[in-house]
Amino acid sequence: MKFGIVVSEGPYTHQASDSAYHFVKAALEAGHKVPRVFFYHDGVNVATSLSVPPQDERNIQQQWSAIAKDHGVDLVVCIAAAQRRGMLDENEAKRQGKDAHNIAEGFRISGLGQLIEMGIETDRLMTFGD
Amino acid sequence: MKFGIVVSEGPYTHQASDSAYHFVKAALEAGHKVPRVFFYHDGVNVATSLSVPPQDERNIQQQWSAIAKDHGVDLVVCIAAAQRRGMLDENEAKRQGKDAHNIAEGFRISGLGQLIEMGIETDRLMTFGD
Amino acid sequence: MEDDVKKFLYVNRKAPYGTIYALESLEVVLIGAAFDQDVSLAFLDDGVFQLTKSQDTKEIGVKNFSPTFRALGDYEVTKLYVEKESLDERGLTLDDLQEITWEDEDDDYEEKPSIRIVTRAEMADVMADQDVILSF
Amino acid sequence: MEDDVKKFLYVNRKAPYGTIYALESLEVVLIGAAFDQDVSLAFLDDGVFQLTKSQDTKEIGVKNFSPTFRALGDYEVTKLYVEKESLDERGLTLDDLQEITWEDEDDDYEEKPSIRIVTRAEMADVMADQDVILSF
Amino acid sequence: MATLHTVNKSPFANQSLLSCLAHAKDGDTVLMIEDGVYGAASGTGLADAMVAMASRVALVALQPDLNARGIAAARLLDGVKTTDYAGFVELAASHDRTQAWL
Amino acid sequence: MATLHTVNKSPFANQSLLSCLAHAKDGDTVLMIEDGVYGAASGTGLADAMVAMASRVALVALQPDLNARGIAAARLLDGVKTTDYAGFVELAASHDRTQAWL
Repeated sequence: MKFGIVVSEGPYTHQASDSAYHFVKAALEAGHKVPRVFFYHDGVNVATSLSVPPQDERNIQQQWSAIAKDHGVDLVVCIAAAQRRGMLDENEAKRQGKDAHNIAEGFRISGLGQLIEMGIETDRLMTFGD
Repeated sequence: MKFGIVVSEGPYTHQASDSAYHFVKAALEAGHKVPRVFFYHDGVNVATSLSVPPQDERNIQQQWSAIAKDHGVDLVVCIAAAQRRGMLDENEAKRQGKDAHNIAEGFRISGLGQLIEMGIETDRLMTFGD
Repeated sequence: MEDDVKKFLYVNRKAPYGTIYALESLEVVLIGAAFDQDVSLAFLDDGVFQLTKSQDTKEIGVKNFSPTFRALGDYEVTKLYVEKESLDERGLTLDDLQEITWEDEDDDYEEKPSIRIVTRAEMADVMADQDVILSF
Repeated sequence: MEDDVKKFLYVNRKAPYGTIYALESLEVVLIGAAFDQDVSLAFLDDGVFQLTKSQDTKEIGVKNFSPTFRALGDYEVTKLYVEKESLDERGLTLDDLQEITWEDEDDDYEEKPSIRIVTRAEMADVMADQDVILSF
Repeated sequence: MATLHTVNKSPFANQSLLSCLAHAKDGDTVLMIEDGVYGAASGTGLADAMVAMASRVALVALQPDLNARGIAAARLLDGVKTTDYAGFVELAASHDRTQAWL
Repeated sequence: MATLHTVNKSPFANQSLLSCLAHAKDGDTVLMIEDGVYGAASGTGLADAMVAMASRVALVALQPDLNARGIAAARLLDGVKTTDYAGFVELAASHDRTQAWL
């Protein structure tokens, strides 16, 4: 079965991105497919390449990047939500005249259409938010 | 009278940083002093230099940077909360081996002691959060 | 499933302005309208506050997005289910909500109301009839 | 104000782990302890859940910070007010909470309990007796 | 020695306003801001409980937040006053402490 | 054609669990996760309302979240089942749709 996942809250502040991560891992382990995770609202902040959590805490961004690499999960960050909140990839940073970018490896920026497409093409949509 | 201000939520997602901004402006206009605003929890995200909100929306970071410049308000971003959430200034970025930094002009990163100090040295503490 | 058309429901349970969820929900609806799915919107609990008349955000400096609801008909989004019990608890009636209409091109472009007041039990039926539920 | 000592109250009204406020509140308390102010902590509403025994976060991958409450005595943070009505509504009693103590050096280092169960009216009195209230 | 309490959440979704009112002392002020202003409306399921409190504490709602949400003056509960940001600042200055019910 | 409802907020702070239960249809499953698991405890002010629902819908709580919050099996309401993340995935797969009550 194919699961589409929406993550609506940022890392550390809410448990949502952790719960989504554990759900995705369990789904993959059970042999299901998770073609895409869509990061919306403050969820876009999960993609930050600049997070430096304390040594004794999990690194939420790295957990997601690893799952993208190991299982080919498409991690999509909503561009409209990201722009408001200061999340830019290299192209966007150039286009906006910003001197830094902060989207971590394994994540890509794209539009809200990717969320709708995920809803159409998967069998179940799971939302983790607040 | 001296007001200390805590902002506990990020920009756009919650109204807290807007309410705090309007309160600070009104306090300054009434002749009060606002020596410091302390950004904690997701409030640290207000300091991002990479935000590109839609043209027809306010730019929350720029509003705060302007108030810092015009009225000498000390905008302090909690370092511990900022590190978790991917907010780094140039020094921190270097120290952590990160190739980008995203703290906007007018904001500075410092420790939680600055929050306690603000509580001691101001007459009233206002918290805007969720 | 007929012609790969899925039933999408956008569930709105939060008040506008205090948080951004209502605005960002509407942004999804506008984009989603291009995908030719069977779209409905549900407004219950504090979500009913999104549809009230006379919102004026000038003094809080936040964008007033309430007029956009009136444009939904142009996007062929014509089913806005609003829960009666949620209105009642908040002291609201249909008169407190914006008038939102759509033009029915199959019926001589007659203007028809998009808001459908439903009971809690009917709202539960609407929810149970969907393929995809997006929660805001 | 005696010797520039202010009364600081940290108000904890949220459950742990679902959101980070409880953990980041505790981080302020630990730093604040160095400032020689008169510090109290209030636990009411869902904040009382922060103090429960037997928290084990291994399977959710989030740091278990509940043992830190037992170290507060070493930081001379010795007044933890817990509201009885909040416990009652949640089916909890003092026995469900961790034992948190401090050593009274003025009383032959006797171990004394830090948790003080108070009624809602007493909690209101504690709140009204403060100079600075930090809300989490 | 009165306290200014601020509440910024809808009382229909969240318990903060009720908890605030249960802890406010006689003579305190409860200021509703942001989504908290929904608590200031009449004719709601919470109106009776709010009116019962209004004799003990001063209930105030922030006008800019009422306007944003389309809550007309005619819909306000009896006894609820309104203020703007300047008045909010004055309330904070004239009370001995402030407490945010987040 | 049943729905898996997820609730992640404490019912003592927020109305989401009650609204979810009021909309769930007979035969649906309500899964409590994150702070939502506080709704699964017995002896609380909400326990009676929860037990009354348990005959209509299946009430399930996520064990890892119960563990994190120190809610022992002995404290769970009669009729509440528990599951782990693998079971959560199975529930999502075996129901026809999922609805998150945020």
